[in-house]
Amino acid sequence: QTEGEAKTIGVAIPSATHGFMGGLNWHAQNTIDRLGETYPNLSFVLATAGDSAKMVSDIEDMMATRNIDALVVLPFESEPLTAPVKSVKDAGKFVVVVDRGLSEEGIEDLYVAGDNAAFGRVAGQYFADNLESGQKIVVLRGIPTTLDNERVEAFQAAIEGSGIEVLDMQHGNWNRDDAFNVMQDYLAKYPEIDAVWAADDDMATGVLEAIAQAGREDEMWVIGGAGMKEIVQRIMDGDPQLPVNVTYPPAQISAAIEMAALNFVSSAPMAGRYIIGSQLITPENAEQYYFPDSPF
Amino acid sequence: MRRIDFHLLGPLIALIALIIIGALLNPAFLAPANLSNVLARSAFIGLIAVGMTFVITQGGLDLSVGSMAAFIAGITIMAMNALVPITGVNWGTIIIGMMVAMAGGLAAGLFNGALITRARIEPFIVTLGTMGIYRSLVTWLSDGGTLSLDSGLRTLYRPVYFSGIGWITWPIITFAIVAILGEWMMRHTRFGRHVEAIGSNDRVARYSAVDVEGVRLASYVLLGGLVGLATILYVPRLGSASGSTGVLWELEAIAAVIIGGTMLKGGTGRVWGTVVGVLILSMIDNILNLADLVSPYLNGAIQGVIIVLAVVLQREKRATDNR
Amino acid sequence: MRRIDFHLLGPLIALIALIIIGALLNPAFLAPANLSNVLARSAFIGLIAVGMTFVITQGGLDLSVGSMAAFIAGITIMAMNALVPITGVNWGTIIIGMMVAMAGGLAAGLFNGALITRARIEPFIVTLGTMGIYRSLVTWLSDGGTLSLDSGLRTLYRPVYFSGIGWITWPIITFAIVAILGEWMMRHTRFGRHVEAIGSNDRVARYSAVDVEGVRLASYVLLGGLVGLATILYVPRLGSASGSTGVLWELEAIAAVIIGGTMLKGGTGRVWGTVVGVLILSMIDNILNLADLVSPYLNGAIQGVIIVLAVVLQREKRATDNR
Amino acid sequence: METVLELSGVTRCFGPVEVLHGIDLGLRAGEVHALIGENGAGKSTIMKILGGYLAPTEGQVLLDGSPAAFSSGPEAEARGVVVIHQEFNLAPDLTVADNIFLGREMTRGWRLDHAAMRRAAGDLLEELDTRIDPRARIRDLSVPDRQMVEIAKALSRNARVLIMDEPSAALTHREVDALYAQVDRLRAEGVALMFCSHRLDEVARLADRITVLRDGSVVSRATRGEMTEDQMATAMVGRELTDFFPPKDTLTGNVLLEVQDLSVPGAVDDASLTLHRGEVLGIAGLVGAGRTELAEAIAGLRPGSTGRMTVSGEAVPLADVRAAGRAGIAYLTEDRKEAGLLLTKPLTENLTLAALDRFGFRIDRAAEARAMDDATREFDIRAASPDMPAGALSGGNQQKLLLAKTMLTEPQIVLIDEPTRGIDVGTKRQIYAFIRRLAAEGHGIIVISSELPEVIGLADRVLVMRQGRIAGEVEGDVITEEGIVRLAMGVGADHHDAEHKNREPA
Ligand SMILES: Nc1ncnc2c1ncn2[C@@H]1O[C@H](COP(=O)(O)OP(=O)(O)OP(=O)(O)O)[C@@H](O)[C@H]1O
Ligand SMILES: Nc1ncnc2c1ncn2[C@@H]1O[C@H](COP(=O)(O)OP(=O)(O)OP(=O)(O)O)[C@@H](O)[C@H]1O
Ligand SMILES: [Mg+2]
Ligand SMILES: [Mg+2]
Repeated sequence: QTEGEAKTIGVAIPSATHGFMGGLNWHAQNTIDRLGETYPNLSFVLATAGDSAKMVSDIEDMMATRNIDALVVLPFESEPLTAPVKSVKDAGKFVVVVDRGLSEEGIEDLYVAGDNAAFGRVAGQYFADNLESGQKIVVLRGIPTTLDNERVEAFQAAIEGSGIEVLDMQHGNWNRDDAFNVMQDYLAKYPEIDAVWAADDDMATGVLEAIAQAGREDEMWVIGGAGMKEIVQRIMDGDPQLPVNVTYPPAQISAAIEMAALNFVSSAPMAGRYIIGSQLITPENAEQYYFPDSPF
Repeated sequence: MRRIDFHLLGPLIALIALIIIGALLNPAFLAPANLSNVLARSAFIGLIAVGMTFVITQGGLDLSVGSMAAFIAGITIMAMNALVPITGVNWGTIIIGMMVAMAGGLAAGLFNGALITRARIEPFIVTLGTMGIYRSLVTWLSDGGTLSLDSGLRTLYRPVYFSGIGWITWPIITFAIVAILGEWMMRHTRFGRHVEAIGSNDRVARYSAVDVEGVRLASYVLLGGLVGLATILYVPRLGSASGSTGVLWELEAIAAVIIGGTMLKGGTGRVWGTVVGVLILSMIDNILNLADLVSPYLNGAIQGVIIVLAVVLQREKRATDNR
Repeated sequence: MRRIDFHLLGPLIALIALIIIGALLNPAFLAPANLSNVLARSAFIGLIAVGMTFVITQGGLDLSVGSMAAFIAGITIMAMNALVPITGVNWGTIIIGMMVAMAGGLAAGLFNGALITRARIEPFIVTLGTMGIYRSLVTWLSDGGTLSLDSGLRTLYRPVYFSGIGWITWPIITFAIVAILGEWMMRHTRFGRHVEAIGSNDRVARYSAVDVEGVRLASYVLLGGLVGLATILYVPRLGSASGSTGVLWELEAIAAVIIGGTMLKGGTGRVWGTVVGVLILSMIDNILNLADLVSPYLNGAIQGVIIVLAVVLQREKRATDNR
Repeated sequence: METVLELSGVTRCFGPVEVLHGIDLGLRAGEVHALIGENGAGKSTIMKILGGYLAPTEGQVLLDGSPAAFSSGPEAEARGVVVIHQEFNLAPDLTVADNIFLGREMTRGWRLDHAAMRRAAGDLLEELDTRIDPRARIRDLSVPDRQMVEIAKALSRNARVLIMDEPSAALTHREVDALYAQVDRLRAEGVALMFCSHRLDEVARLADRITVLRDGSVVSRATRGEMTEDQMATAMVGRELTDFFPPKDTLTGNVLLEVQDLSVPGAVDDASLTLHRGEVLGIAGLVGAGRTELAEAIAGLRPGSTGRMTVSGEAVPLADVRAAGRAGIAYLTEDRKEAGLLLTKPLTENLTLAALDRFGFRIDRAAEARAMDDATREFDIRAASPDMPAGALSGGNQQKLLLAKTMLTEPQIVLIDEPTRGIDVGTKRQIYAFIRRLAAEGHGIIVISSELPEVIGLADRVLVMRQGRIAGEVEGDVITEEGIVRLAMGVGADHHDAEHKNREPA
């Protein structure tokens, strides 16, 4: 560990409006606390934003008033954040982009991301492998965003040709209550449903509750996503209603922040793209995805 | 009477029209299971909207109810989880949790009300402020994630949301009782009368020996208590609370009140209009999910159009009102 | 005059206190670069809030401004993108885009205003409806994603947000001009007088041969036009629009108006109070970024407390008002 | 007789202005005390102090001889001191019965006893000889009806001391008689009464004791029979008043306004009238006869009105205020609080509101201030400052401001509903003279008044309305009280309605 000069790292992420982002926020804060202790010469600025405009403002503030040396950003949306992040880069700062790519290649020094297409594809593959042609599924989508589109498109591509019938796709907004309502209505509308892709474990929680209420637990299984600890637990326990899950680790932000820190405290220059693929969590491997301390 | 009926017909007609449309679009709409779902879901907003009717009628407003509900759900869950090791998994613990929820609601209502009546700050600002405060607190308590109820307690507590008398579940029963009591309070008690008088002209009320500040405060406390009650029914449903619980409930509750024929500027409260407004709002959602529409992206637009149309029916009356 | 000054001091003192706190927390706060950022950012909400002041003063309300801005940004971007192949990447295209934004804003304002004044529906309901409609439409137009401006045009258009006269960028200049014009209109023109008269008692205004419906309509159109103008400045900043653009701007704009001393029930409009309110709101965000506070989860709570405190200072006046 | 409520050395300031200077005054049980004085003399202020609504700046209020520490009106009311305010104090969204019992609702257990309250309200209104439905909403009532509700509300309080601030200003003679009967009854029951009025005949008829106020000081006191009406007027104004009504030296010109078959649904049926230049046309009738509706319809304020109307031969569209305004028609409302003035706005803004287009695109503040000065002088508006809110003016001065506001639009045709409501005798004379002068200048004037002497003294021609129709016309020397009342009550008409049965023409 070098006794380096003082550096400031700015971290801009979306605020904790749903489970996954909550987990991400938790990991970000945890990592910052940990690194702050390990490397006293590093200081961190964490800002959370509820929309793109606020995130751009946060980045402007970090530049104008906190004099940051590096920026770790999970863009709220790709397009609007591209130019502001580019100007941070142009000012000679070290830039790490997390999860959602910018709309222009090659701005960031370091790219750490989950793979949204893989997230949809892995889930879709499981459906294609485990359902007969003609079996029926329903889908709950997230908040209408580009990444939701990517996931759903990949999912649809993966089940293409399997003969699985998608009965309906509505937005559950990555929210338990909304997903509960939508699933109740699906159950009222469709007498026959064989499986549900809830695309997110928060939504899966609501979906399971609605299915339990209708007493149709034996009829269908549910695939969520992102590996929430309660869900992983149930997979470990071999719950037939929750055969598998697809990872989309909120801890990717930790990796990103750590790498930004290492850029200053170690001599090795950090660069490149780190794509954390989406894995299928099965009862067999579930234990390694179980983090009981995380709030997510 | 003759006049009032006519005025109330507006939203009622809209509700009936919605029910007919729903039934035509999908026969499953009228199945008891679906009706039970829709009514039970309406109960949270419904309870809150009944309280909101009093607050709006006296000339106030409360934007904090959604985050207040999230916050109360959070502390209720935390309280029950903390109690489990001591009192064990039993109804005693749940009842203490319920008491925490009620007490929390009443206290939060009192806090809003006291700032508004004692410190004399505009209700819009006070409750905008407390909205941010409660929302932040619950996010902070849950560390940005979700607060989940102990699973043993959950199993025990679940029937409070899901059971009842046949398909008429407890939330539906509670909502019905509160709505009837609310309507009765508004029409037939001194409190209701004073609420209307204050909203109509607070100086007149003050000159008539009405305890204006007291009644105002009481309306916020009542609303807070009903938020607490709504939380008691909400927690057993999913057993969790997070920063995204109850987002925009305030807007939905206020919209229900106004669709029901209560004026935003106060003076006349129609609790049963509010009930109709709540049902209209939750039926729209239900029907949009049951029907196959062009694009789910457009749900919000259809919702908007229906809300406006539901109120257009009230317009005629007001046009003639306008001397 | 003596009375007005005293009343306005409240938010002004709060603003000055915030500036002092900001400067103490971090000397960079007062650097031109930071002030330029904060002021330029305030411009969007600021322009909208100036229009909102007129709407609220006449006794109305507009909840749709945020989604209206998103929708107008969407169609502006689509129009410009569609034009690029025909007219090319040049200022002509951008000016046509600006005209689309203005026309869109005026039309959207006219639509709200017409529903409110001609069809006589409560402004709360009309604009709640159109809020849902515009939000849905922009989500639908962008297919759930983001509408992005052609990158050539973006480069050309960017200086409209980022350049200006030194650190005083165009948004700041526009906001300043609109604020001064707005204050002037409210104080010194017939329109402003009529707006205040209608808000304080619309029957008196009608009996005084004021064109009540016309003025009301005009206030919504004015607000729509200012939303269009805000969009013209917003598009070069982010070069995109999506379903999450402008979320909660309405609440922020209304809050700024009320913090500035305009009453929600109408009757007295203080455009320059609104400007102070807007600045208070955006400085709070800025200051929260200046220093490391307990937890970003609690930002909302701090914001809430400051908003309430800023208004507490106005309280004294109202307390004495209340004989 | 014992003194129940008393002011001793009371002064009152509003800001730097002292409006009452050392008032001593006592109300005795079983006695009617009249307080008279010019507009702005301080009558309402005294009554508010007596009723606990305002605190004296100096001096004391004594109840039964000991200092009464009322800190609010309701507190005073609990001690039996009840005030009927000059401005209405009714919640517009509540019903008549709700308002009468507001704050003192009758209950059965927890439940409001609607039936009992309705019955009690009905009885009170019956005693007052009105036909107001206890279930009607205040916002749907006419101004006089609201005043009657206000009186009923006060009567329901079983007061020891009843203070009435111009209770009769908004009433027609029919209700006034009912009011007098109540006053006589209460006096007999030993209630201490105080009222103020600008109708001096009423003062002479009712008062056992008179206190005359001028500029915030008591200038003279008298007991029943000690003062004639002329002496009262002289004491109030401080100089002799002669020739109450100016001569009707009218030279009637050509037709200015012609109205044919004007109907307002539910209020006016097929009314036709013509108004000539230089003419003062009176419209008389009982409360609810539809006079206000007719005038409002002519001024374009009643949507849904049908018929034809021409001004100087040019057709004017109905139900269009602005068109009527452009044709030179101006209407001065009887409902000055709800429809006339913006009570929270400064006097100047009120004055110029209807005529703003004459002050330029950028409102010329200096010109506005000049207009305010002129109006203050011409209409003798007594105000501490042109920046004070209109609601802080005394009632009569509000009326003068309203008149000034209407005249600022320079109308050709002026419809005045209750021109002198709440105006003192001195100013009344000025207003009558002003109306005659307008007529002489070639304007056409329509005066609606519930004070018959006013109609008789002022009008060249009087239309009498009854139940929404024009029942007849009296002209020239035939304009007498009896002639008007006969038509107004439908005496001689075939059907017998309530009014006819209940009372004979005065
Ligand atoms: N709230 C107030 N603020 C300032 N001045 C006031 C206020 N209330 C009354 N005044 C002033 O006090 C004086 C006395 O008013 P008051 O209402 O007592 O007159 P009044 O004798 O009742 O007249 P009127 O016959 O016109 O009703 C007036 O000059 C009035 O402008
Ligand atoms: N806003 C209103 N809504 C419904 N009815 C009304 C309204 N205003 C008045 N009325 C009713 O219309 C009828 C005519 O009332 P109006 O006030 O015109 O009588 P008026 O002859 O002008 O008497 P006055 O001026 O003394 O009240 C009455 O029955 C009255 O109660
Ligand atoms: Mg008076
Ligand atoms: Mg009348």
